Amino acid sequence: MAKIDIGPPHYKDMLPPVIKENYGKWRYHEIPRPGVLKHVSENGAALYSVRVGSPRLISIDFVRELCDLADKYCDGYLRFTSRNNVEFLVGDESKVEPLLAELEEKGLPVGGTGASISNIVHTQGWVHCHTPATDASGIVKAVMDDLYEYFGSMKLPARLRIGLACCLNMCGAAHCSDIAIVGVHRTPPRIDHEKVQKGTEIPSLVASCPTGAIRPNPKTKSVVVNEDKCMYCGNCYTMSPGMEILDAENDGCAILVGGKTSNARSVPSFSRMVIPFLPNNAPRWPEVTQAVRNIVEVWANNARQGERMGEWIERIGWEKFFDLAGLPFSEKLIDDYIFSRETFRTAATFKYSKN
Amino acid sequence: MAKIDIGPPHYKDMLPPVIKENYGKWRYHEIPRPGVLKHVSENGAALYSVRVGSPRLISIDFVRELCDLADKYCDGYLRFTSRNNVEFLVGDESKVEPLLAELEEKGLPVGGTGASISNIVHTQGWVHCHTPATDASGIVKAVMDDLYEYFGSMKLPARLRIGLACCLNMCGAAHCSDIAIVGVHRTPPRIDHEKVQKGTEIPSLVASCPTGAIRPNPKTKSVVVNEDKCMYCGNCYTMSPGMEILDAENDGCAILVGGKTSNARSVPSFSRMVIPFLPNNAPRWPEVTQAVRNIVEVWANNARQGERMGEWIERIGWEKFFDLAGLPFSEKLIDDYIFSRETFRTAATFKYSKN
Amino acid sequence: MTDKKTPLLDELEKGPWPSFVTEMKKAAEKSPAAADLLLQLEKSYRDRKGYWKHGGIVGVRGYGGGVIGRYTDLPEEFPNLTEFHTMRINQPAGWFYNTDALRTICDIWEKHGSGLTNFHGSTGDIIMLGMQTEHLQPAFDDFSEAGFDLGGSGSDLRTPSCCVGPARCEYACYDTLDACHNITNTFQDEIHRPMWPYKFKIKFSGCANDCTASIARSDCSVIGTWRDSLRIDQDAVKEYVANGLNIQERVCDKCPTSALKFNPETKELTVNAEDCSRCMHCINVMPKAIQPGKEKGASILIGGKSTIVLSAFMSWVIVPFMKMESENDYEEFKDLLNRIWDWWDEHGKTRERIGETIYRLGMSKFLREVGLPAVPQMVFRPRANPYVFWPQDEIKK
Amino acid sequence: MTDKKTPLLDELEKGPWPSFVTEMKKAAEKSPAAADLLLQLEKSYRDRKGYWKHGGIVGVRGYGGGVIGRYTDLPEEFPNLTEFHTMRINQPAGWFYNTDALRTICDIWEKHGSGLTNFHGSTGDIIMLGMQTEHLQPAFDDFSEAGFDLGGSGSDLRTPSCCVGPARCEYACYDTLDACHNITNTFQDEIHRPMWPYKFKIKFSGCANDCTASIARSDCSVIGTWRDSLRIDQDAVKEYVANGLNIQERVCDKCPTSALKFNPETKELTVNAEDCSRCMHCINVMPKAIQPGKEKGASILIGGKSTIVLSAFMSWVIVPFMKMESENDYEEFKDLLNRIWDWWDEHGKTRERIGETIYRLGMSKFLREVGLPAVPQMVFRPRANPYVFWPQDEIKK
Ligand code: SRM
Ligand code: SRM
Ligand code: SRM
Ligand code: SRM
Ligand code: SF4
Ligand code: SF4
Ligand code: SF4
Ligand code: SF4
Ligand code: SF4
Ligand code: SF4
Ligand code: SF4
Ligand code: SF4
Repeated sequence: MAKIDIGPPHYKDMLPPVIKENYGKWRYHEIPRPGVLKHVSENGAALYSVRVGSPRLISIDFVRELCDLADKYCDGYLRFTSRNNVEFLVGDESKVEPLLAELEEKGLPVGGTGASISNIVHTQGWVHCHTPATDASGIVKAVMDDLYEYFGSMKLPARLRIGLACCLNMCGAAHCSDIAIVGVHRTPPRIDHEKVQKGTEIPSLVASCPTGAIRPNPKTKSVVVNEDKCMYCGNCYTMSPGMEILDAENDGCAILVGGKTSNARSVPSFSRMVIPFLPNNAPRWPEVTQAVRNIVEVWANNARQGERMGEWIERIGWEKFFDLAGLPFSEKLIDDYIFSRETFRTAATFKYSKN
Repeated sequence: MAKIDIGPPHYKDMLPPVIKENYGKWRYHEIPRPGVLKHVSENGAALYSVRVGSPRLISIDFVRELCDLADKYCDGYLRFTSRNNVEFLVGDESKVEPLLAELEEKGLPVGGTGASISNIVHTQGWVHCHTPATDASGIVKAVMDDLYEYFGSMKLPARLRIGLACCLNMCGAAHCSDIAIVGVHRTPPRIDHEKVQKGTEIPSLVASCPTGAIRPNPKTKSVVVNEDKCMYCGNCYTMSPGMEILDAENDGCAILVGGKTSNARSVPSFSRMVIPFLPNNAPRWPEVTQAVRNIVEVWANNARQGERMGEWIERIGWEKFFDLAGLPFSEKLIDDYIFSRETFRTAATFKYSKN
Repeated sequence: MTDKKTPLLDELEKGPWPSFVTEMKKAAEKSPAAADLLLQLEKSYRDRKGYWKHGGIVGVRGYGGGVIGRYTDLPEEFPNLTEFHTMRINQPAGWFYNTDALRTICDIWEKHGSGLTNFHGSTGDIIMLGMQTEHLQPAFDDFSEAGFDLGGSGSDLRTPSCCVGPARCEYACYDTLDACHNITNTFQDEIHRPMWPYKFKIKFSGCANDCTASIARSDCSVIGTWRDSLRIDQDAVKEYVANGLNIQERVCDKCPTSALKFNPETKELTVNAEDCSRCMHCINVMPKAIQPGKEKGASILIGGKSTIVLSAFMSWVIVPFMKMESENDYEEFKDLLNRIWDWWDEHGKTRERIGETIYRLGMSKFLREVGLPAVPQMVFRPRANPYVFWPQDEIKK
Repeated sequence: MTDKKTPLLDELEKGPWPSFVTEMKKAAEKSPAAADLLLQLEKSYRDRKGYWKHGGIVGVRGYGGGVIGRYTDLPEEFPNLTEFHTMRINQPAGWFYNTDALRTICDIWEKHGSGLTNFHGSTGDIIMLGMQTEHLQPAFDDFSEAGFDLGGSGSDLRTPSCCVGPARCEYACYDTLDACHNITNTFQDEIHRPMWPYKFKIKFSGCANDCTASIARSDCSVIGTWRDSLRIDQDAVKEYVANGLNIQERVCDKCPTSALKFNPETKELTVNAEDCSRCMHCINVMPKAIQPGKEKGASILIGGKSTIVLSAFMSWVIVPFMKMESENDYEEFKDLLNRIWDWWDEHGKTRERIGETIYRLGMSKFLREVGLPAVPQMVFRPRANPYVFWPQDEIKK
């Protein structure tokens, strides 16, 4: 029998020589061009990291192609980033240009460093999950195509991080992103009593509903949903296959903006909803790409150098943001859940809106 | 039968001539000396308001005395402020000095303007209420005696507003004060079943408990309290005389700081607890007066000009405040109620404390 | 009476701040009840607890509130406190008085009560502190005769109050006294006959300095503001400069919206009106040079209250700007209040303040049902969760 | 197989960003399952909904998690998707690979699965996307043989992950890779056998830039910091000045604690270390001139998670500073984790994340019972309500 609990391979076996030698000794870095990081160590050694965009959902042929490149330019080592980009770790400066040339030839985009848009952290969507309100890879492809110029350049006010999650489970952890694209349902679950009766523990199902919309129905040995109380979170469906929440007609995406996780300057912050719903116009989600581009450009045109999306909006005020972005405001954007109170404007100070 | 629903007397009948003539026409004001406001109108008229501290709990003789003064110096008009000070409204500049002289003679303090400590907004306490955890007028007298120099001068960084409430009902609305002194109970209610059975609607009593600590006991036709869940708010006592909450041994005061209600510069903010308990050492509450003085002086010595208590603390950080004020921190000061989450430090940035 | 010993309270006659004990002693000279109060209080000081019985409902004819019943726990020891109720008298707007009115109050109170009073209670009323049940009606009759009426208590509209406003303040953006008086008179029934889930308080402040602390102390805060630009008098600016004010540091750097630019060469101060959030700071520092704009009115906020039960709430914006000049404007405000009260009456639980009801049921429901358009001024920031209740008539079936 | 039509997906082969559709087509060349996946996805694109059945529990011997069961809703139309599970493979710390390892993974996956994969999943694992039940055990055996193990799934410790740290980053305040590897290995049982109320995630970031977004994405965030003063190299400062950096504006003015002073005369930059909150901003802008301090370690934060159920939480500080250098330091951290897990195990409800349990029961209870001293660093600000649960042994009886 195979060995169990051996844990992951030791990272030391995965480090190229230049890193082994300079581990913990890096002194500073520069970004000689978008997508290329130059790290210089205490003893003068330099490492060039070439960052390459990846669709994340990839074939093993793609991985093998990456290996070929790493063998050729990087002594057979590479890494992936926390945003699913590939990083070629080049110890020999003379190999940087040839690598870049070959990447260009292969159509692999180099970028994602500094004041750019990096890869979109995302999830499974229709490709592999059972609860999605939208697809993941498709929107990501459409949005990255549209914003491509900002991946390979560093002309934005600051880094911009987009996250996508295909349902409220939020596997993309998009809730603290500069821009979050979140799949949302908009209709209450339709109950398949047979399925509920079969495998579901009714008390757990009832308890799973954050708003208390689900009550047991001892007669049917199933449950009933108070539709007025339901906010379509889908948590009941996660608990039971009988709580069918997918609704092709009404599922789609919400857009939230202004989150961040770094502690630099300002404390980490949540993204906040600015568009409650856009339709799932597959295959290219034009409403979503257009909305995202609009937000990016309004920010790019108005923020100060070094100002993240949320920092800019907090400085000018959300009411001003809606004006500048030309986005309609509605009561859907006002919180009505547990921590709503902290969002209410408990002050007589605000800016007026044009519309 | 007497007329009902006539409403209050018309304010116009209560205005001195100088105000009637310049109503809505005031152009600017100065504070020629602490406790004296000079308002100048568009057409050059000037009104001198002389602000006088009052114990608020007063006899009709005191009121008559005020009337005598108003007749003598103010054409028979005066007003009270939103903090229960008296304001003599002097239209004739030449009467200001004589009025001040007579006030001094009578031992009536003039002050409370600008960067001073004004009168303490407070409540009934042992004098007239049924739920107090502390007295009101007594602490106010002790604290104002102690801080007297700051009433009649304007040498603080900014105005400082103290509020006092003798129980969590918070009739002093102290929750947004620079310094709040709040009467707190510390023991669960002792149930007098007879009283509960008599006049109390059990379901309302059960519903009144914010933490769900009260359960009906159908056997006794009364209730039981889960003491672990009780946080001694006293709301059940407000609902029913059978839920005796007064506890001479353990009642006392908590101190909260940093609130404000004005919108100037920063938005209004809640006061926050920095001392969970001080004993009711009547008649002069030395622990309370000393704690308040310490906080005032730490602020006075460290804040910038124009900086309210809370603005100063938010700038330096609460962790720094505890250091500077030499106050111990404990888990009692960490919120564990509904909106606790917004108080948790969801950031890796903070200052270290000395202790 | 007063020669009974009160050693603890006597301590509180020392010190420079005027003493309530001295006041109580003055009252005790004339009123046996006040004398007993002094002794009961001394006992409280000794024992460190209050000696008042729980609650008690008393009142005057035609009214559901306005009187707080109070009975001593120790009637044998303090027989004159057996009944010791307070009566809330609605103050004139802005707490202005002529001495005739005040003397009349004193005379009535000398006749019917303890001679002790609060000028004023925390909500704003004149508090007539301590009277017997049998005096309630005659005292009220006398007050009414003198032109005074009761304030609120119980689950009703509480006595509204307002800042000194245009009577003496150059910042007032609307006539707080007139608004307060007008609205108080319209809602006499609501003040005098409790009929709601809980109490409801209104406070009127003429500008964002909020001198009535309305945002913390009232369910509905009416706070003056303006729609156009604040006005700057450049000559007066130069005068402040000449007098040594560091405008950049004390004014511009503290403007929360960075809306002010000071040119140290020309000594001109300019404002970007679109950015200004009308916080009042610059005006406060330079009242001679800066004034509110000309198009004045008020912001309406809802939900303020203190700690019990769900925690303290501050009011939040529900109408960014409402004119407050004519009777018509007041009507608009009253109409809004009526819609809010109806909604609260229908949905509020017993002893649930309006802010708590809205919090529980959600702003979106409140706004839709009360007929207020949602605007971003209502929130500091939009929701962080995606839990939208989608109106099911907006979806495809 | 691949000549079946996918007109909608084909649209996603256009445009400059590398296409996942192209990747799927590549896989479809060799794998009938991948080919069916393409077609089912095309159908999803047409119908705008997913076609996967709900859940399904599958696994490999000796493990309680690591595999996500997945079955198509349309087995007749897409027979090769009848079983299409994913396997989570624990990545090496920092996501570093040598090509041998990667090629081995590819080979195993070619043999046992769809040939489709995610490098990496959102938690950090390598996701082997799509395999039949019968291949699970053999695939695992091959991975194990090659030195790879499963990651977490279900109510267990999820695969920890870490930033690139000292391997390539000059900011790292502790060895994120070593810590991650060490702790992952210690908690193999916790990762592989679900036994808690719900999932638990740990992420290691070497400094407050938090490049793993740990504060949003993990129940426990370990974020590098220092105790002494950041270090400034004045020569390098002058170089930045010479190169045109406006230090006052871009660095000092944006320091959240105003801890930096720049002297434009001497071109010296100084820090008030006591005020600095170690946010990293100044270091980020001037990495050649400013470095973290020497006394390094990490802050420990708890409670991060996304939206479901009580709203998203970010982690908050529970230990301001912990050394992270030696095995002893790691032990201290692991001991803390064990205490936290025990407490959560005892008090947590099913499907309640640790942050939600603490929120429900209160920080004071949590701190007392887990044995952590309360310090002001744990909160942005103290409580605004006076609702203290007073330990009844501290009161007078
Ligand atoms: C490679 C990677 C770590 C890893 O282990 O994989 C990484 C690497 C670096 N980060 Fe990062 N960060 C990485 C994800 C992140 C994340 C997480 C994320 O994006 O989900 C964050 C938090 C984002 C947020 O706040 O929402 C992050 C916030 C930062 C910051 C703070 C930026 C800010 O001002 O808010 C810096 C500092 C800076 O760039 O000035 C930083 C700086 C850096 C530096 C300069 C550190 C260094 O000296 O080597 C590295 C190059 C940055 C660059 O790309 O310009 N890194 N960095 C991650 C690359 C992701 C990618 O492919 O794009
Ligand atoms: C008389 C009174 C209104 C009334 O109708 O009774 C009043 C009158 C004035 N207030 Fe006020 N305020 C009065 C209570 C308040 C309150 C409410 C309170 O204290 O409970 C506040 C909110 C306090 C808070 O934020 O917690 C208040 C916050 C202000 C501010 C904002 C201060 C700030 O920077 O935060 C100003 C502006 C200033 O003084 O610079 C102001 C300014 C003024 C001015 C200068 C307005 C004017 O031009 O006439 C008046 C003289 C102020 C002074 O005393 O120096 N008034 N003022 C109240 C006097 C109370 C007292 O006896 O002390
Ligand atoms: C007299 C006064 C205190 C004072 O000394 O000034 C007062 C006295 C009492 N208040 Fe109050 N409240 C008084 C202003 C307030 C305020 C402040 C304000 O209005 O600005 C508050 C906080 C603001 C608010 O409304 O939230 C306040 C919040 C309460 C509460 C808690 C209500 C809540 O929703 O949290 C109660 C409890 C209740 O209503 O059952 C309460 C109840 C009481 C009762 C009736 C006691 C009771 O439990 O039934 C007190 C009667 C004392 C007595 O025997 O004389 N009182 N009460 C104030 C009214 C005077 C007036 O009419 O002018
Ligand atoms: C594969 C992955 C998405 C991806 O494409 O990368 C994923 C996929 C699923 N997640 Fe997730 N989660 C993944 C990272 C996350 C993250 C992000 C993270 O870890 O940084 C989150 C948000 C952070 C957090 O933990 O709060 C996340 C929050 C959830 C939740 C909500 C948990 C909660 O407490 O709110 C669920 C629902 C549940 O657990 O029942 C969930 C459940 C699921 C399930 C198992 C579906 C379900 O309801 O049972 C998904 C399986 C999809 C499939 O069939 O392939 N997934 N999940 C990620 C794991 C890959 C890996 O191991 O590396
Ligand atoms: S976000 Fe929802 S739909 Fe998407 S992978 Fe996670 S659980 Fe599945
Ligand atoms: S979708 Fe969410 S809110 Fe609606 S019934 Fe299910 S669990 Fe409850
Ligand atoms: S705060 Fe409490 S004790 Fe004091 S007057 Fe109000 S209800 Fe009575
Ligand atoms: S004092 Fe408050 S918490 Fe305690 S039982 Fe009474 S209502 Fe509940
Ligand atoms: S609130 Fe404004 S208008 Fe009213 S008194 Fe205060 S400063 Fe003047
Ligand atoms: S009123 Fe306030 S926001 Fe407006 S310009 Fe003056 S200081 Fe700035
Ligand atoms: S978190 Fe800090 S140490 Fe880790 S990679 Fe990012 S910048 Fe470097
Ligand atoms: S690390 Fe952040 S807080 Fe510290 S000095 Fe630099 S910018 Fe200021």
